[in-house]
Amino acid sequence: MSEPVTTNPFVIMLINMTVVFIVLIALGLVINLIHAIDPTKEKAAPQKEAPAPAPTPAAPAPEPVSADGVSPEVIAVIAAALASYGYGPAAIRAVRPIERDGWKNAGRSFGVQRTLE
Amino acid sequence: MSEPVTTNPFVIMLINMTVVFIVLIALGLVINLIHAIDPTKEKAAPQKEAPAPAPTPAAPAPEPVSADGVSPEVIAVIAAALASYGYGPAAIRAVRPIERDGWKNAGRSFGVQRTLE
Amino acid sequence: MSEPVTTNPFVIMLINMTVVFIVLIALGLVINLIHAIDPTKEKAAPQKEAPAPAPTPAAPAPEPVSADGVSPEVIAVIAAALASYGYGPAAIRAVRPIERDGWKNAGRSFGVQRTLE
Amino acid sequence: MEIINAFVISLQAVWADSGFSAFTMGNAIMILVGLVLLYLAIAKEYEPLLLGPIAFGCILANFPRTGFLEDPGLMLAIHYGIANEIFPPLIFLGIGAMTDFGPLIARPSTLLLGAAAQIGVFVSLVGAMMLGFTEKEAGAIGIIGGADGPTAIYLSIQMAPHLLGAIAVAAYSYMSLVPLIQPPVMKLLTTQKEREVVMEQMRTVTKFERICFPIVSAILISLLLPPIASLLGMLMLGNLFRESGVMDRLSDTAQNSLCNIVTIFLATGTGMTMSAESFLVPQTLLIIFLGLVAFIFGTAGGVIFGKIMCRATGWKVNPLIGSAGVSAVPMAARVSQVVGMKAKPGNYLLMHAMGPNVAGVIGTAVAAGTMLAMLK
Amino acid sequence: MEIINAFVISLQAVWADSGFSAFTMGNAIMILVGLVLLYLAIAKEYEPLLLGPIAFGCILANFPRTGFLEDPGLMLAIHYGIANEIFPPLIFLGIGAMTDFGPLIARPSTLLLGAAAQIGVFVSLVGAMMLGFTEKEAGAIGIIGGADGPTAIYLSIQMAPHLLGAIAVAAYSYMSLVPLIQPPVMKLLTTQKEREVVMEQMRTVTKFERICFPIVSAILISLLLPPIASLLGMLMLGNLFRESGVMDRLSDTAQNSLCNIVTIFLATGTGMTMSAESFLVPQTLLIIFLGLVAFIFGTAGGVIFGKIMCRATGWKVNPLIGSAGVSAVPMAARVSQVVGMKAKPGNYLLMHAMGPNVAGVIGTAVAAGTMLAMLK
Amino acid sequence: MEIINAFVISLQAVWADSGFSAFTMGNAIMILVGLVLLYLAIAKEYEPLLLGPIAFGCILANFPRTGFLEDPGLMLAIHYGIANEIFPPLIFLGIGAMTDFGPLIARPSTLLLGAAAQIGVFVSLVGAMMLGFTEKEAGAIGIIGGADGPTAIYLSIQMAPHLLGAIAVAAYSYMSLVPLIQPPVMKLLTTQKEREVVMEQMRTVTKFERICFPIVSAILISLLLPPIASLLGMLMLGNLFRESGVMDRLSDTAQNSLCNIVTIFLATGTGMTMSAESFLVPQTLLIIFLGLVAFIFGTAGGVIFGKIMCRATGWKVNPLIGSAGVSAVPMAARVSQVVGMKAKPGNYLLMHAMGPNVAGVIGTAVAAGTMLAMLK
Ligand code: NA
Ligand code: NA
Ligand code: NA
Repeated sequence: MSEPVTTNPFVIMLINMTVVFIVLIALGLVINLIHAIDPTKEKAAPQKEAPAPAPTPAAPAPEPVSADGVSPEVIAVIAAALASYGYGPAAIRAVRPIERDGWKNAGRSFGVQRTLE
Repeated sequence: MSEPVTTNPFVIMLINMTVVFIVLIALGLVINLIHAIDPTKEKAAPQKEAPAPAPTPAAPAPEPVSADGVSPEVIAVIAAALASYGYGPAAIRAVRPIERDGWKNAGRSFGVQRTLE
Repeated sequence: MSEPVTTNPFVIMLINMTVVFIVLIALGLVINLIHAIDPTKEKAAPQKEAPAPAPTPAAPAPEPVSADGVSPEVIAVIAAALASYGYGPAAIRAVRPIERDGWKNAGRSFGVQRTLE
Repeated sequence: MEIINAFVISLQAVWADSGFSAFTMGNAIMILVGLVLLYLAIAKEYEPLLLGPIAFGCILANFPRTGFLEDPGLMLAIHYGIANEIFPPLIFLGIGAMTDFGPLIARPSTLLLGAAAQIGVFVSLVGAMMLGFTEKEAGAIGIIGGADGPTAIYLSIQMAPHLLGAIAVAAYSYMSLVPLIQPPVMKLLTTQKEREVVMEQMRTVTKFERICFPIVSAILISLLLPPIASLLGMLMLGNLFRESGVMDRLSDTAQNSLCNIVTIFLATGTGMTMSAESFLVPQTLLIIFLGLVAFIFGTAGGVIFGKIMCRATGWKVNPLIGSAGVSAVPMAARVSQVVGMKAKPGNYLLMHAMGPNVAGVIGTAVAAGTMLAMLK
Repeated sequence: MEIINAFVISLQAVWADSGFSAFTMGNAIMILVGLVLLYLAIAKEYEPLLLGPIAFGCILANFPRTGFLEDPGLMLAIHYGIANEIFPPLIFLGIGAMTDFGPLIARPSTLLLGAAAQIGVFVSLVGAMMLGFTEKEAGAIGIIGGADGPTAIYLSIQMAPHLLGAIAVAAYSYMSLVPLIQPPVMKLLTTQKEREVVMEQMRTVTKFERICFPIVSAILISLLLPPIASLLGMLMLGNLFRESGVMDRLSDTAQNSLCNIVTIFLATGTGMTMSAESFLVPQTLLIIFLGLVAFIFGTAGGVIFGKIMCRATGWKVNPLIGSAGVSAVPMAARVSQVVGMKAKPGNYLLMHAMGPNVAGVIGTAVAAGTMLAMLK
Repeated sequence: MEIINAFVISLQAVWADSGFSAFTMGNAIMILVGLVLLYLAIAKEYEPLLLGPIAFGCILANFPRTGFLEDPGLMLAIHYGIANEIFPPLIFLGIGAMTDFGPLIARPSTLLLGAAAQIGVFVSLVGAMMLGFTEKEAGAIGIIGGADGPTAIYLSIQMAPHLLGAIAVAAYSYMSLVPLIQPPVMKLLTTQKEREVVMEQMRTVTKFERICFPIVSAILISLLLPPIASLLGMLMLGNLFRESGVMDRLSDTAQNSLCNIVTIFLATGTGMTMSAESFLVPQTLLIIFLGLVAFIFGTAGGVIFGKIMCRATGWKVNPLIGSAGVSAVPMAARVSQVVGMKAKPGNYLLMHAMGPNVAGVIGTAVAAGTMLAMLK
């Protein structure tokens, strides 16, 4: 836009905020759409019911001390967030179901070198 | 070659394959030459004889699980390859003979910082 | 200086060495100045007296073998240097006094991700 | 005799060519500014990874006669990377690889809080325009309220490069002050009852959703706002590295070695734009003031929208999570958590606040894109 | 009233400047192509480290009005690195540091298998020329059969940059499909008796040989074929880092942080060349077809030459290791191993197949050099 | 018939375009030089991390017709980084992050030893001028005596780029030979009594001092000598990363991934400047000779000044620590330690010698700055 329509600050503010809301609402709709078409969600649904009777959110676990100073808190946050979704340590593993046949597994473990060829 | 001699695809194929073979054969000759002049090969020769009575190749060892996903298979391949050369775990160490005097050793352990001066 | 004042090598040497000495002496003065204004030095002073009766410098500790080849010697040097300043392992910790309130600590542990926002 | 003469003349020449002979009061003050910023970075731990090199760069920039910005060399190469917006998208690649968008995906309504908190950006823009800044300058100043360093730098380079230093310093300083700035605003705008609202657990987020999200949002936002396609694209590429589960090597590099290398260059180079002429002007004080205004209004915007959502959902949303919409990940979310805990011990808001918190990163990028589309 | 007017006009202007208003059917199809490639990369694990960023780059390239290739910025900087062949030699530095040439040194005759497998490259070149591609285009297409991504990219940039995207996608896709493509060809061309050949142990390789090899082969091949001196030189420098035993720091960096950083740039930048105009043409389908032809003929060439060597050596060479000559390290060697094991359990061919496998990397680089010398 | 004809002509053309047909005796000799340097780097472990890639770069540079310095590509990009002094300050960033200036801060008088050892630089400069080199060339040659690779490369690029290869090779070779060159000089110039001096413990250095030192010395030296502001600035920025305690991520990256990446480029690129025309000249032998002179006189200068300090302090300084002033950190300090131990077992000089050792790094940078200010 080489020539702005208005130089009134309040109009600029209004227009910009409107665009921000429109874009983020559109994004929200898209997230709902992804959830709606998600072919993997059925398995997770019953898991969600189960922990409902215990609505108290998990207490924050003692924070792990990370020697290199890299984001121990972030790890805790993620763990806590996962815990609140109804995942226990065992359930977390299930997030990335391993359903590969032998070949794909082989490919995966060979991946590092192979992929750079 | 700004002006190709021929545009006949089959001639191009023939010439290119010939060059590829010539270059790789030359490389093979050079490898043999390196082997011939190798001043360190005597020590290894008797070792090669020893495992001959047991021609069954070493069974592949259980693959180490590498947490970071970086080429556990490759490590296994290298280990297996070494095993097939007649190296046991002890022999592998001998590949890089440590024959340094005190100063050089000192230099080596100091190497990291020193070499960047 | 587009046109050098002199082309006499010895005069060049003399002038250059003089400048080098002037600059490094100035740096030395600045180091002394830093020491003079150092608001944290009182705590360390008595510690310096204590080890005086034992002027024998600490014997070099057995050098730790570092598998990755990264400067084990340098670590030893630093440790030895610290030891010679009168620090034991316990004293070393005191070099960086931890005097933060809860918020700052929180900020620190969150630092990695936060600082890149 | 000749030798002594040559000797004296040479020493005089070295002195005449030294930085001291061209040293200005402006240089001295800027070096002091650099030292104060270093103090804040190291002793007060204000965003040390960024403010540290920025401060050092500021000091370096104020040595006369170094030729940093004229002669070829490392400093000119870094400057080139700054002037051409090469570094901020690479930082966003790393941030994407570090960010867990799960809480946002689980409760997309928190995107509204991330949008509402951008009001700080635009209030500050209005204020800047009324104080006499041009529209472009006002936009760059306003983005301080977004609490997103790379976005602020990206926008400033394009809209007001002469203000880059002041804007970056203000943005990173206030980000460190989030735990001081936000709680009073949050308490002022909420009732005890609101602060005590307990939120229910979020739903499970599948791997499918986590993988689709970065792809789809990159497409949607880049199409809507092409000026931020490289920023958003890299953020979402980094997040895809993280969530795909098959690109861990790239995710690790994006978060660590690449991110750290670029941080050194970005921060030092940003500091090196802080010349006396561009920084020691009255506008700098206004920028710092407007930055504070932006943070306060952003916090207020998030909290007030949180109150609306609280009512709209039948007291299922705690308005305190709205303040996290300014981003400053994860500091602002932690502030929500701490204020919530004070109102009702055991009310664990952290993971609920992470939704608006990461939404705020996207929201600020969108706000920057909007301004680039409208004002540039 | 005026406000509403300005408001509506502004929103229209933002929309008019958005990507949607310039969105073409070509863009839509290319974004779909990118999504399909992402699916292959993530769900099917087809070379995810490369195909993932390529696919994402393809999507990015098809957002209108981003100005990626016109305005200065990260994307233009990456494009510069692509257009000037800066990245492939750096990837080869890392590959060199990862590669164990020991099996090749122990049995140099396997170089012949690595040479024979290049027949796929040239069969594909012939096919491409007969289908109407120019000589340069045909050479770039043929190199898909080399199963070496960086070499394919290096050659394509110089001989047919408009085909880069299609060639890279075909090369990496077929590399992932090696376990599906090769076994039928291998079984068809060999007898049960041949497949059961047990190979004897390889001789010991000394450290002296391991160190001399990269030096001498860099000298020999660079002198014979100057156009690939930077590619071969970096491969062998990386291998020297690995084998010297005194440059482990550099070897580690070449394999990890540097290699990963360059991979991100190379792959994303390759994807960003995939514009609708250059990719959505009938030739793309032909390229994909010719790539498959190249893989099949390369496999066949290796196996048939393996049969010759089998006879020539008095049944001391199992022809199945010939197929590994297409490179795709170490996938193809593993295919040899698996097919061999099926023919005779306990017949462990993996280390024997590593010789032709790494020879195939050199062979493809040599083939690229020959074509650059003859056709460019 | 036609096919055979085309075949023969094509093979002849490939040969005519190969490097062999343009190979000169100079190329052959330089490749031999590269092989000798590789031998020294790998078998003798002379600074392998630097001399290894330098040697390989030297070999690469002497392949005819590669077009490395004419055609765009990785090699030209590396060359650009060399020609514009981009890499040495980045190496200094890493060195700063690796260096403990504590011993220097504890005993600032050791700065004088670091200054005195620079006499080798200027004796070599005088010698070079008397042997017919220009002033700039002589300055670049003299800096070999500083035993600081990056500083030598930085100065040579600016003062005598055609001598870069010879100077870098001489500098790194002699650095490796410090344990052979220094002890005879040290023993010759000291008495048994002097060598037996036991030094008292150094005082405590506070964190405050450690943090102030890099900041203040960057300011002081950059103002006095602007031509080395980028070198000194990066050294001290790296040291601040190390000492601040709040920038460990950046310190780690500066020491490791960034430093290693830049080392690969710097060393390979330095080697690639070693063309036959610039290296195979009589001056190269003179440079190697003058480098040895510089090391010997630098050692002597440090030791003699150490004797002066010994007397001035009432036998509280062991003159053997003076030789460490040539830098070559920490080799030279270790030499002081070993010679001291031989004179009196249990006399642990290492930490005392670290002061002049790190002072020598600063001293050489200052000497380079002085020469750039006076001679350039
Ligand atoms: Na934000
Ligand atoms: Na190949
Ligand atoms: Na020195």
